This record gives sequence, C-alpha cells and structure tokens, in this order.
Amino acid sequence: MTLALELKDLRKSFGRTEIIRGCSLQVQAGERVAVIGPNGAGKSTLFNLISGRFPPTSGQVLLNGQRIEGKKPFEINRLGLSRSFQITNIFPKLSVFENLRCGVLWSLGYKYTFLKFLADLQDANERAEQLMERIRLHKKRDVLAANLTYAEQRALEVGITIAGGANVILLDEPTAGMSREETRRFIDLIKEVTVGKTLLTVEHDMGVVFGLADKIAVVVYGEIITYDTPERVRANQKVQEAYLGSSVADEQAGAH
Amino acid sequence: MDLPGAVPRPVPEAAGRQAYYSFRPLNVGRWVVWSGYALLLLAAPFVFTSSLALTMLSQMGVAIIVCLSYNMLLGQGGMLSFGHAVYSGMGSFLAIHTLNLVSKGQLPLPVSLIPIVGGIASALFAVLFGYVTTKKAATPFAMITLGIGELVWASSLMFPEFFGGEGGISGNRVAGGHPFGITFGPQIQLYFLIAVYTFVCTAGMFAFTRTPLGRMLNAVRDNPERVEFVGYDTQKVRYISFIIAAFFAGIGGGLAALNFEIVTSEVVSGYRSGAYLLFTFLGGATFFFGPIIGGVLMVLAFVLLSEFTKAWLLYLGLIFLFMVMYAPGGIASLIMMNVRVASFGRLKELWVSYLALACTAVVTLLGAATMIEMVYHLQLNAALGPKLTFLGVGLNARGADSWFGAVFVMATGIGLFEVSRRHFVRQWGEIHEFIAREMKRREAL
Amino acid sequence: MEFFTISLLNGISYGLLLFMLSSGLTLIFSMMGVLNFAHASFYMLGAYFAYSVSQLIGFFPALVVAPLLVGLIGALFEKYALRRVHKYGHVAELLITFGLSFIVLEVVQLIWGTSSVDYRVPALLSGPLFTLYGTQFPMYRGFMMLIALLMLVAIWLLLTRTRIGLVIQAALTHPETVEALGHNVPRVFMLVFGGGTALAGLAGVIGGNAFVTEPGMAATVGSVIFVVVVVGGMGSLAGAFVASLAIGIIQTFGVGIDASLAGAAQSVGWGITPDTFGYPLWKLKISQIAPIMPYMLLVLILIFRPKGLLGTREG
Amino acid sequence: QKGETVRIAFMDPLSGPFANVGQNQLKSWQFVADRLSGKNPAGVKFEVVGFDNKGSPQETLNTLKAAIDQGFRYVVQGNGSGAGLALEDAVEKYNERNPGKEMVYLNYAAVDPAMTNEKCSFWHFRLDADTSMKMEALTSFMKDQPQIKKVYILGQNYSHGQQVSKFFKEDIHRKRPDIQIVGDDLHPIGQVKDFSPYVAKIKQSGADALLTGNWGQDLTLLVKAMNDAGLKIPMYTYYAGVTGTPTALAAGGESQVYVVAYGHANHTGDLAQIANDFHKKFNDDYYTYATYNGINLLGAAMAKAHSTDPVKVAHAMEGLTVKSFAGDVTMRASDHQLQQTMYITKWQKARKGEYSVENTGFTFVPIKQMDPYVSSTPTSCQMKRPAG
Amino acid sequence: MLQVADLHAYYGKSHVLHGVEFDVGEGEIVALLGRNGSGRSTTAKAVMGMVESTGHVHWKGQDIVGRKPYEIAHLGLGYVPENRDIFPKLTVHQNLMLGQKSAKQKGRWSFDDMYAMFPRLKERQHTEAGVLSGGEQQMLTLCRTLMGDPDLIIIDEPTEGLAPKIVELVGEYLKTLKTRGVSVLLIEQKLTIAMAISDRALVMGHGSIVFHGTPETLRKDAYIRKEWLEV
Ligand SMILES: Nc1ncnc2c1ncn2[C@@H]1O[C@H](COP(=O)(O)OP(=O)(O)OP(=O)(O)O)[C@@H](O)[C@H]1O
Ligand SMILES: Nc1ncnc2c1ncn2[C@@H]1O[C@H](COP(=O)(O)OP(=O)(O)OP(=O)(O)O)[C@@H](O)[C@H]1O
Ligand SMILES: CC(C)C[C@H](N)C(=O)O
Ligand SMILES: [Mg+2]
Ligand SMILES: [Mg+2]
Repeated sequence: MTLALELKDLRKSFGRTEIIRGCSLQVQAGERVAVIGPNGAGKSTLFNLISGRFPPTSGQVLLNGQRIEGKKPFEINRLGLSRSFQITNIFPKLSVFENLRCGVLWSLGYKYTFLKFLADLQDANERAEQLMERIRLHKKRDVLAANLTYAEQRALEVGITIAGGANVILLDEPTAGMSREETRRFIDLIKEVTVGKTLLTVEHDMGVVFGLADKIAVVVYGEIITYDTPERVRANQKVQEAYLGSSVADEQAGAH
Repeated sequence: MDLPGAVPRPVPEAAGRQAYYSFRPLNVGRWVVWSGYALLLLAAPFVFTSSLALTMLSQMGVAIIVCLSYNMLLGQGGMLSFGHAVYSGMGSFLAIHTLNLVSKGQLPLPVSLIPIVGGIASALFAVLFGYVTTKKAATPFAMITLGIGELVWASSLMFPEFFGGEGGISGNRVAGGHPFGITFGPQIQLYFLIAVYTFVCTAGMFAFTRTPLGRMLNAVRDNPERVEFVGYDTQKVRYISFIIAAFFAGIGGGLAALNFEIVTSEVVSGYRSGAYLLFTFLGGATFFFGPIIGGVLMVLAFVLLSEFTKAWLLYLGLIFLFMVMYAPGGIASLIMMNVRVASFGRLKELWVSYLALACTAVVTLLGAATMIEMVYHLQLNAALGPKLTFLGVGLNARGADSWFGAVFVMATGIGLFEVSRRHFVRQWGEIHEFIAREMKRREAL
Repeated sequence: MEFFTISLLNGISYGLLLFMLSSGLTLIFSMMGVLNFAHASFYMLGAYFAYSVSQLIGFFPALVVAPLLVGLIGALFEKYALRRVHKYGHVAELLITFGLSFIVLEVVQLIWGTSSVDYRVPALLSGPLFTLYGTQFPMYRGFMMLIALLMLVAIWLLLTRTRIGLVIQAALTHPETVEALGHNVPRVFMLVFGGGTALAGLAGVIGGNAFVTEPGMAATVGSVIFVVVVVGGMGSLAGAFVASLAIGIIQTFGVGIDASLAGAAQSVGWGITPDTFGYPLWKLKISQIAPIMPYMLLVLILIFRPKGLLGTREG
Repeated sequence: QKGETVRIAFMDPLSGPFANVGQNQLKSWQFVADRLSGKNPAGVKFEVVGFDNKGSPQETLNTLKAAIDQGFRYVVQGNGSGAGLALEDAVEKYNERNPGKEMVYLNYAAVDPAMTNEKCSFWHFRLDADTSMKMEALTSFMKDQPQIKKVYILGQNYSHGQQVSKFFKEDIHRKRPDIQIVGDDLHPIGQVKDFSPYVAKIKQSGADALLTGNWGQDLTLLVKAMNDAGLKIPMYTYYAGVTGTPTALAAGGESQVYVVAYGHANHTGDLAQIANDFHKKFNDDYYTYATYNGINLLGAAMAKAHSTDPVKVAHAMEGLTVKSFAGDVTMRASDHQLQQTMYITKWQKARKGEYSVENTGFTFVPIKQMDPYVSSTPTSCQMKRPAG
Repeated sequence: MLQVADLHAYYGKSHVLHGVEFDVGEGEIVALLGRNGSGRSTTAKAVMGMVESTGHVHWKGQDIVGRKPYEIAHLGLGYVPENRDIFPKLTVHQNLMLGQKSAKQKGRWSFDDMYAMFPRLKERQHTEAGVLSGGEQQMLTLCRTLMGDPDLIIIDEPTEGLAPKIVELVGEYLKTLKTRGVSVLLIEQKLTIAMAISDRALVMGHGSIVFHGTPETLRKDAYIRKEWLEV
C-alpha cells in the first residue's frame, strides 16, 4: 500500500501558544481515519494546516509523497486534496447545481476560461448532475444554497468537497447539528461517495466514529496520543480519561 | 431571459433535463428578448428624431456598455469600485488620440474600429493597475480604487501633453476612408455604430456570465474562501475579470470619444465613477439587465432632468434614498418580482392596485414637487417676483394659497397612497403565499 | 532649521485638523462598518449651523449647539433611513449616505444660498498665538489643535470606558443575540451614528471659519478623510490619529521638496531633456504632488499593509 | 429686423459647485439684454435663456444640441475654458456639417489663449481678455513697482495655472529682467486644504510679491493662510472678484490683493446704473461687465449687417468698434478677441460712495487704467472664414 | 415562574407555533424535546421576543409578549442560542463582558466562576472568539448568558459538537445551576443527557406540545417516543 498522506512532526503556534505540538501521522491510500479528541485539541487546526488554510510553523505534510506544506489552498486542492468545513461554507447565492459545478470545473481543466459556455461543457454538467443525485439534492437543483435546510447544506458542503474528484478527502464534523436519524443517513452517504478514497474525518459522535473508521487518531492538546484501530482505541485507558468519559460515550456508541 | 441571480425557477420536467443545460440557441424566450433588444436599438432613432434625442440615444448606448461592464465587478464579482471611470476614460483618451492619428493619415484604421482600440488600451491599463487593485477584495479593494481614481484624476489635469489640459483633446470623426458613403459625420450614422457595439457588447458580457470564469466570479463574490478550496486562485479570478470589465468599459469610452469628438479630463473623474456606481445600483446590480436600465436612466437624469428643474440634484438624491431603502435590488428587481407574479398568472389582478398606487404617488409627488419648486424659486429667482409657473400652473411662492394648495395636494396624495399601499401590500402578500404554496406543490410532483 | 521647525509645526497642526475631520468617520466606520460618504456633508452642516447660531447667540454657544443639532440630524437619519438598509449590506449603506450627501448639499444651497457665507473667526480667538522666526502662529489654529486633542480623548474614553464599542461590534455579526443579552442595540447604533456626526459637526464649527463656509466645502474634504481612516487601520482610533499626523507631516514637508525624477536622473548622469519620453512625468516635482500624496500612501498601504498602520483587521 | 427677437442660449453651470457663479452670470445677461432690448442700434429685442451645462464639457455639447433643437442661433458661455473649448470645437463642426443653420458663440469669460490662437474659430468671439493679455497688463503694472524684486509664482496645476506661470516669466523677463523669480510652484487644483506649508515656503524664499492665477477656494485659502502667518506681501491675482471670493476674502481680514481685469466695481455712468439696479433687484453684484459689451456688440453688428442671420452678424462683428463703459472696444478681426481697456484694482475697505462688494464693506478700487494696446498680444490664429 | 399559554409564532407569513402551552417552576430543569424542525428553537425565540408571536407568556406575573428582547432579558430571562452566536471579533473575555447587562452589575456569577468551570476558556481569555474551536465556542455562549445573572435560562442544544466528556460536564453543571436557584429550559436532541438531569420533559411536534410528564413516563411511553422523537 502507498501512503496517501503523511505528517511529519507538524507544529503550529498562534502568537505564543503552540496549538499543534508535533503531530506525525501516516495514512494509507483508501483508508478511512477518524480524528477525535477534546474540544480545542487542535483537530480543525490540523485540517487547516494540511489543506493550506494556514502555513505550519514547522514540520512537513506529504501528499502522495509530495511535500505540500506552505502551499496555497488552491495549489493543494489541485494536487488532489479536498476538505469540508466545520461551519458550513458554501456559495449561498448560487443554486445547488451551480455550487457543485463550481467544485467540478478546475479538475476538468476549464480553469479561467471565458471563451467557452458552461452549457457546452458536457462533462462538467454531467458530473455535477450525477453528484447531485448522489447527495440526493437533485430535487433542489435550482434552489439557492442559502435556502436549503441545514442538513441539505451539510450535504452540499460534502458534495462540493468531493466534486473535484480529489482522492484525499478531509471532513470536519460533517454531521454536526444533525439529528440522529439524519446523521445515520448522512454517514451512509459519505461512505458511498468516498468509496476508494482516502478519508479523514473529525467527529464527536462516537457512534459515527466507530461505524465509519478503519483507524482512529486521538488528538489531545495538540498531540496525537494514539493512532490505532477502533477497538483498541476504545479500550485505551488514556483515551477514556481524556476524551470519552464514562457512561455517556458507551451508551452513544451503543446506540447504533 | 434567464439571468444569473434570478428567482429560482421551478424544477424542469425530468425528460427535459438533459437538454436543460445544453446551449439552445433557439430557446424561444431568449430569442424573443434578444431580438426585442436589437429591435429597440434599431427603432429608437426613428421614434426620437431630434438632434438632442439622437445624441442622447448615442450616449445611452455608451452608458449601457459602461454600466454593464461596471456590473461585472459590482454585481457579479462583489467588487465595489470607486474608480471605474479611470478605465472608460482611458479608453476615451486612447481612442481620441488614435482618431487623430487616423485623421492625420498616419494610421490606416477604419473609424469604426477605434472603440476596440479604446477597449484594448483600457485592458492594458487594467493589466497594470488591476494587478494591485485586485490583490484585495471588499473594503480594501474599494479604497484602492478610490485612491487610484483620485491619482489618475489629479494627473489628468497635471499632464496637458496627454490629457489636453482644460480643453481636452478634440478630434474629427470624419476621417479615413468612407466605405459605402458612411462618414460618421451625421449623428444618425454614429448612432448605428454605437447601437451595433452596444448589442455586441451586451451579448458578449452576457455570454461572459455563462462561462466558467464568469461563474467562478460569482463564487468569489459569495464565498472567496471556499473558492480557494476548489482549486481557484481568487486573486486571479478577480484580476482577469477586472481586465475584461475594463476592456468593455474602454470600448464604451472609445464610443463616447467618437460621439463627442472631444475628450476632457472629466471622463476620468471620481464624479463619473460615482455616477456609474449609483446608476448601476439604481438599475439593479443583481440582474444582468439592471445596468441597461441604469445606463438609460443615467443619461435621462443628467441631460433631461436638469433641463426640467433646477432641483434635479435634490430629486436625484431623494430617489436614491428611497430606492435604496425600499427597492435595494434596483428597478430590475422590481421588474423581476412582477415577472415572477406574471409567470404564476397573477399579475392581472394587480393592475388596479398599480394604477391606484401610481395615481396617488403622482399626486403626492406633484404636491411635493410644487413645494420644492417654490422653495427653489424663492431662493434663486426671488428677485423676478414670487410668480412662477410649474407644469403650466401659475403659482405664487409667497402666497398662502399656493402653499396651502400644494400641502393639500400632497397630504391628500399621501393619505390615498397609504390606503392603496395597504391594500396592495395585503394583495401582494397573498399572492406570494400562493406562489410559495404553488412552488412547494410543483416540487412535490 | 527655521523652515524645518515651522514646517513641523504646520504639519502637526494640519495633521490634527485632519484628525478632527475624520475622527467621527473613524468612530462610525470602525464601530458600524459604514463608509459614511455623507460625513463631509455633516461637517458642512456643522459649519452652516455654527454660522447661523453664532449670529444669534455668539460663537461659543454655537460651539455646543451646532454639533448637537448635527448629531440630532445624524441620529434621525440613522433611525429612519440607515437602519432600514442595514440588512442589505454595506454597499446599500454606503449608497444611502451617498444619496444623503446630494440632499444635504442641495438643502444647504436652498437655505444659505450658493455663495460662501461670512462666517468669521471670533475676535477673541483671532490674532497670533506666538511668533516664531517672524512667522505668526495663529491663535485659532491652536484652538483647533486643542479641540482635536479633546476629540481624541473623548472618543478614547467612549471606547475604553463604556461597552458601547463592544456592543456595536458584537451587533454587527449577531444583533439578535446581543439584544437577547439585554442590550438595546438600536439605541446604541443611533447614539454612535449621532455621536459620529456630531463630531463631524464640531469639526465644521471649527473648520468653517478657519477655511471657507460654502457649498463646495464638503467635496473638498470628501475623500481625504477616508485616506486617514484606511491608512490608520480600519477600526483603530490610535491608527487614525497616527495616520493624520503622518499625512500632515509628509504633505507639509513634501511641499518643501523641489526634487524631481529628472533631477535624480541628472545626478546619476542621465540627461533628461524635454524630448525624453514621458518628460512631464520626469519633471514633476515632489512639491507639485504633495497634496495628492495621501492617495499614493493609501494605495501603497493597502498593497503592502492592508491592515493599515495600526489596524488589526482587513476590511 | 427691427422689433425682431434674438434668442440667446446661455450655457454655464446652474447647479452644482459652480452654480453661484453661473446663476449670477445668467441674471447679468438677462438683465442687460432686457435693458438694451429695443434700445440698440438694430432695434432688436434680446432674450437670454439658461441651459445648465454643469460645468462639464460633455454636458455642454448636450445643451448645445438642445439649444439647436429649440432654434437658438446664438450661444454665450464663459465659465470654464474646458467647456468653452468643447463648445468652440462643436460649433465649428456643426456649422461645417450643417450649412445654413450656423451658430455663433460669444465667449464672455473663458480665457484660455488657445481659443483665439491655435484653436481659433470664425464662429467664436471673445469678450473677456485672455490670460496672456491680462498678464501683459499685470506685468506692465508691476514693472513700475520698484519695490518688487523677488516674485514667487504659485498656481493650480492645470492649463490655466501653467499658462499664468509661463506668461509671467516671459513678460517680466522682457519688461524687468532684474526681477528674480524665487519660486514657481504648482499644486493640484482643489486638493489643498492647508496652504500654510506654501506660505512657509514663500516666506523662506524671501519673495516680496506673490503672483497667482488661483481662483475659488484655492485663492481664498491661500490669502487666509498668508494672513494667519502674518506674511504681508502683495498678491497679484486674476480672480479675486468671482462670486463668493470677496466674502471669503473679507472674512479673512484685510490683505494686499491686486486684481487684473477689464473692469472694476466702481465704474460710473451707464454701467454704474446697471450695477446699482442689479444690486437692488437681486441683492447680488453685477460683475460680468462683458455682458454689456456683448449685447452692444451684437446690436451694432446686426445694425451693420441689416440682419440677425448669424453668418452675416459674424462677418459684421469682425473689426467692429463699439462704445463700452470704458472707451471704445474693437473686435479684432484676425482672432476675434475684443481689444479693450484693462485695469489693475486693489482690494480694500470701501470708503463712502464706493461700491461695497458682496456687502462686505470692501471694494476693488482701480489704481491703474491701461489702454487697449497695452494688453494686446499677437495671435497665431489662421482664421478660416466661410464665404459670405 | 414562566407560564406559556396559547403561544403562536410566525416567520413572516409562515405559522410555526400553534398554541404552545407549558410552564417552568422555580429551580426546575425542564427538557424540551422533539425532532428537527418541530419548533423548539422557535419556542425559545418567541419567549425571548425574537420572533413575531401572539398569546401569553407570563414571567414572574408579567405578560411579556410583544416586549423587546433586551427588556425581557432585563427581567431575568437568559437565552443561549443554538448556533453558537459568539462575537467573532471580540476576545473571549469581551464576549463574557457583553453577557453582563451593565458594567457595574454584580450577579451570582463572576468571571472567575466561569473560568473555573471551563479552564479552556481561561487559557484562551484574550484570543478572538472567532478562532476558538467549535466546542470552546459552545462553552463560551453558555457562560456568556450566565454572566447576565438570569433567573431562568433557556438553552438551545448546548451539547452540540462537544466531546462526550464535556457533555457530561455540562450536564453536571446544569444541575448545579439548579441548586443556585436558576431554572433551566433545556432544548435537546440527545435524549440521554436530557433524561438524566431534567425534572420534567416536554415533547414537541409540529409546533405544539404533544407530551408532558416526567422523564420516567416518557421513557415508558414507547408510542410518543416512536412517533415524535425517533424517525
Ligand atoms: N487563528 C487562531 N489564532 C489563535 N488561536 C487559534 C486559532 N485557530 C485555532 N486556535 C486555537 O487552537 C485551539 C484548537 O482549535 P481547533 O479548532 O483546532 O480545535 P478542535 O480540535 O477542532 O475542537 P472542536 O472539536 O471543539 O472543534 C483552540 O484552542 C483555538 O482557540
Ligand atoms: N427564519 C426562519 N424563517 C422561516 N422559517 C423558519 C425560520 N426558522 C425556522 N423556520 C421554520 O420553523 C420551523 C421550526 O423551526 P425550529 O428552528 O423552531 O425547529 P427546532 O425544533 O429547533 O429544530 P432544529 O433541530 O433544526 O433546531 C421549521 O419548519 C423551520 O423550517
Ligand atoms: C470659475 C472661473 C474663474 C474659471 C475661469 N474662467 C477659467 O477659465 O478657468
Ligand atoms: Mg473543530
Ligand atoms: Mg433548534
């Protein structure tokens, strides 16, 4: 197996506080990894560093063996890494279809062209159309994204993320704010659309985590304290102390 | 015409979907709208024939192009520019210099192509200035355009060698060869040249909204951060669009140069830039065709309103105030709201209300305008006696009866307007509830 | 030395004047995010009110009354117009103030006529304050500087001693939540806008007779005050203060510098003659462009330090 | 011809920042036209209608079209050389393209020399004196002031200011080569709020006189700054008399300001009468004396041509001499520039019987009168005259 | 303390609440449960005067329908909105300051109490709240409202996005609120915690209250659970 993503002693400080304190991680291609950890541990920050939203203070990020740390988000995206956001981040005044098409365009090589009509780009349109069906928003094709319900917006968020066909996908709390039932359906959807891709996801819902992940990375205080299979992580004493707490988590995990 | 930002249309029939996004040149609605537009451009000079009307029509064509190009920035890219006149103006200057070269026989270029020279020149300026301008978005962008605008304007007076000083640069458009006897001397010939350019540029800019770059420009407006995560460099999207907008603005400027045959530094002034901003907004920045209305209104306001009343700037200010407050989407949004109502077949119920609203509004305005005119008269022409005529009615600006009459007319107007407005609001609300239900129903199908 | 001292003095006093003109704008811009294009119009109103009021009850009462009147108008404008368009975003807010500036201009001309009015510096404050190297420093200018400093202190107190600033900033993103926490948001907005415009009015009272009270006075200060706010850093009062002084000093010394690109080229051995390409640009002296240097500064700052001198955020 | 009504289109800013000047001048034209209607040699009536060009060259072209549509054949304009040059050019082109419908343009205040030199037109007649002529008059006055040794030139950085500087240097070099030019500064027009740095610079240069072509705020602020700094050197100016400026000057206290102009506030005779009546009627000053010459010139030319047809009247005006408020004036045929008496006036407190300008208690008193030949300048105009 | 009767609420034209009825007593924790979109948040907003509403809301004997939100807040009602409306440009400490109704106000809670409850917040005191992690933001909103010293606090989904351990902590904390005499109206999605700490439970469906009882009865009532809580 090849490494899709590798972090080498990644560090990030904001001002004087070091938020990420030397994270190293190796993700095999096609693996599904859940990143868990207490609030403020640095999970979203880790994603921000990987996806180029912030440059790391030190350390390396390798995507398919190529160093990408310090690159701009669009450069990283073009190399095949795409992410979603914890707080919904879509194009509110464009329709669902347009949102998805925006996600598709670059990867099909249309770049900054203004000499071709969008309508003539059969491949882009078909891709966006298929994607829309896959995230089950085809009924809302021409609704402005701002007018979607919360769950639909979350789905669109993930839709845009996978639209470009990136093979490494980072999802930050994709199910936040959804009801149990919606969450369940949504996780199925994520599994379905990321088949064959490398997936990293942040989640607090242990049910989701244990249902989805091949491996779990536990981030505490800016460090990855364990990186292992779900079973072993659950059994890990340190994880229970720092994160899971006692009964609640078990019950939640068991709920599915 | 289906325009970006328009109200969401109902989902098309499943069978039609395949054809939905493929370009259909024979889309009936679009065909009708565009030929109507062309026809309007063609027929206008035969309806309005005076020489003032002709030159106004020509200026409208120019204003339409420039306002549309401005809206590429404002409406489509969310870039609030205070310096668009720099680009239309530079187009004008380069065009007039080119025209003079042609006149002197140093450049074998048909006069009809000079606007393109203006466009290319502006685009080159945009390559230069735009690079720094579009580095930023939002307020910093607006402020850089303000700064560059002020600098260019100040320079335009300082360098008479290029800008011609106070007198500007004049030229003679009757130059070069005269194919088919077209000299562009008579205004009507020039009008048709402008009309052709206006049509082509409008089509071109509309087409732009339908291209990948045009769409990404919308995306950058809505959420620049996310754009970076789908592979695009927002700065580059803004930069390229800025250059294209400048290109069209330059064409407009070039046409203006041919129209007036003189270009003075006012064409790059901040005042001009402000006018483009205001009228684009007034026409409606959220719809593609809004700036067309804005351009027409701009010429009407500057040329006609000021002839009609000395208080024109006051009226203009008030119109803006009320438009921004009550119709922030501009006139285009008012139109589109009614089109939407019409598409659900409910417009015809409204015409009585509209008539009532219009009549009462006119009465109110009449009263208010009478008072404004009397005040202006007192201020400006008091020495000529208190008598004035307004709309054919003799008034006495110092007479209680005139004032009483005006106040009475206005008060009545306001009262009746309020009554019809309430009625209208109820009706409008009811119709929109109906539309919302109807849309849900269709969606469920 | 003599020239340097006098120029420095001139620069500082001009800088303080700029700060006086723009302090209200800074307040409104930093707190409410509204680019108030009518700020200069309120400045003009202050001057005209002061002119009328001082004819009735004298200059010093006018110093208080005129700004209050202007502030009242500002508050009413906020309440009945600006507030309604807040939800449509900053462009709409900006445009409505744009519209207002037209209206104010016309109304001023209607009431006071199109020419300048005879608004003079009161006898008590005219005459020189001191004389330096044979150049007088006018008392009124000293008074102006004093008022500018008082404005700085007043705003600073407002920002640090009250929570108005916090309330407004919070309300920009989540007005409803702020209300639910027990703050009367609309009233605070009205106060801030009224206060900002009152400061503009005060600047008008002082500036109106120091310069000329005429309908064109708003247009002449119109855009340079934006430069101050942006260069200083949006949202930073201290920044605006520093920027005012910097612009004042740069501009004043700029006037004294007769160097040009042509001169520079000559000194490194290039001959620049009237036939050289772009000669007008080469021969331009720094002193000739001194008054437009603020705009250059604006552009440069935005490119290289978009946060402004002391600002903390972009935009 | 007798009893006929000649309609004149007046095109100047009637709204916006320069409205005060435009409104005053429109009233001046109308007032004089009214007064001289029927009482001119041709016995025609004059009617002046205002068009608002907002001071903009492009808008001027629109108002010209509007006037043409409404059948006007005479247009007057003056406020701003930008609009003037645009109008001159447009009238020329219009007349060429529309023979039989010619227009005549009387320019009463646009003073860019180009209009009667390289850009001269047969259809344009200037009633004011251009910048170069005023400079001739001004330097002729200054050369007799032995106390002037060092002059500082300050001006607005646009064509007018640049021309003032250029002409001054040429003329003074010719007339008083010993006068030193200790400073020659240009500043952007309308951008300077605080002139004290300039005053400091002037003071440092040791100048004993200041020459400026500034007008409007740029002039009043400069004068104020000089007063404030206590720099008491004489100022030689062009435009201290324009509406609003005297009020602003008065508010700044007493100052040594000299103005060069073709008239002044304290004329006697017919013009004084007009000024007084005008003031009574409008509570405003009559200072656009060119209106008087303009209407007289038209009346005389129409009498000479026995017609009100613009082409004939234009030909008749060439070389025509009429009586003005200050001796005879002649419309020079070679460039259509009126040759007239020039004055140097000084700004000072009005004594009894002197005209109080803008009710300020100050006035402009003539301290030197110069015959037309003094200010006459050569022209490079190559007049193209239509046959007729 | 709080009595709600026949409460109707509207978003523009759409009628969302249809005669909601319930009450909260002193020192009581009442859980308001229901599916997404059932109208729980709207109920909270209606009580706070943040949506157009008609009917009766009595608070300490006064009818507060139609009052402005800030007036209601001054009467002692506190509200924690559901989507973490923290003020992003202000620091954590400033956010807390805004919770106080006036600078001088002395309430049951001090800054130190808050920082003791969530030490993370203390660490991040001077950071802009906008960069806080999602969970930290959630803690901040809770504390911010407490700073206003409310007698009744309406909390909309406080545990959203919190780590399991923190969820437990919040539950504990709500219980201590109760001991200090503060009533709680807890809007929740997660049955577990709501059931564990509340005295009474309400279930909402389609804009009205469909169940009213103790957590035990609710646990037993399979029909209500199936029909109105699970899908
Ligand atoms: N730009 C920034 N400046 C300063 N501090 C920051 C910045 N961004 C994040 N932080 C801090 O870094 C820490 C980690 O934040 P992060 O958002 O990565 O947490 P998280 O693990 O995603 O938590 P949660 O599960 O609550 O979302 C937090 O304490 C946050 O306040
Ligand atoms: N601002 C709004 N405008 C129009 N309708 C709204 C608005 N907010 C909520 N609604 C509608 O009101 C109904 C009740 O919404 P509410 O937010 O009260 O539900 P909830 O029970 O809190 O659900 P959630 O789990 O999503 O928070 C929903 O159907 C929703 O679509
Ligand atoms: C306003 C006037 C004083 C302008 C002057 N006539 C000029 O040509 O510049
Ligand atoms: Mg996070
Ligand atoms: Mg809710």
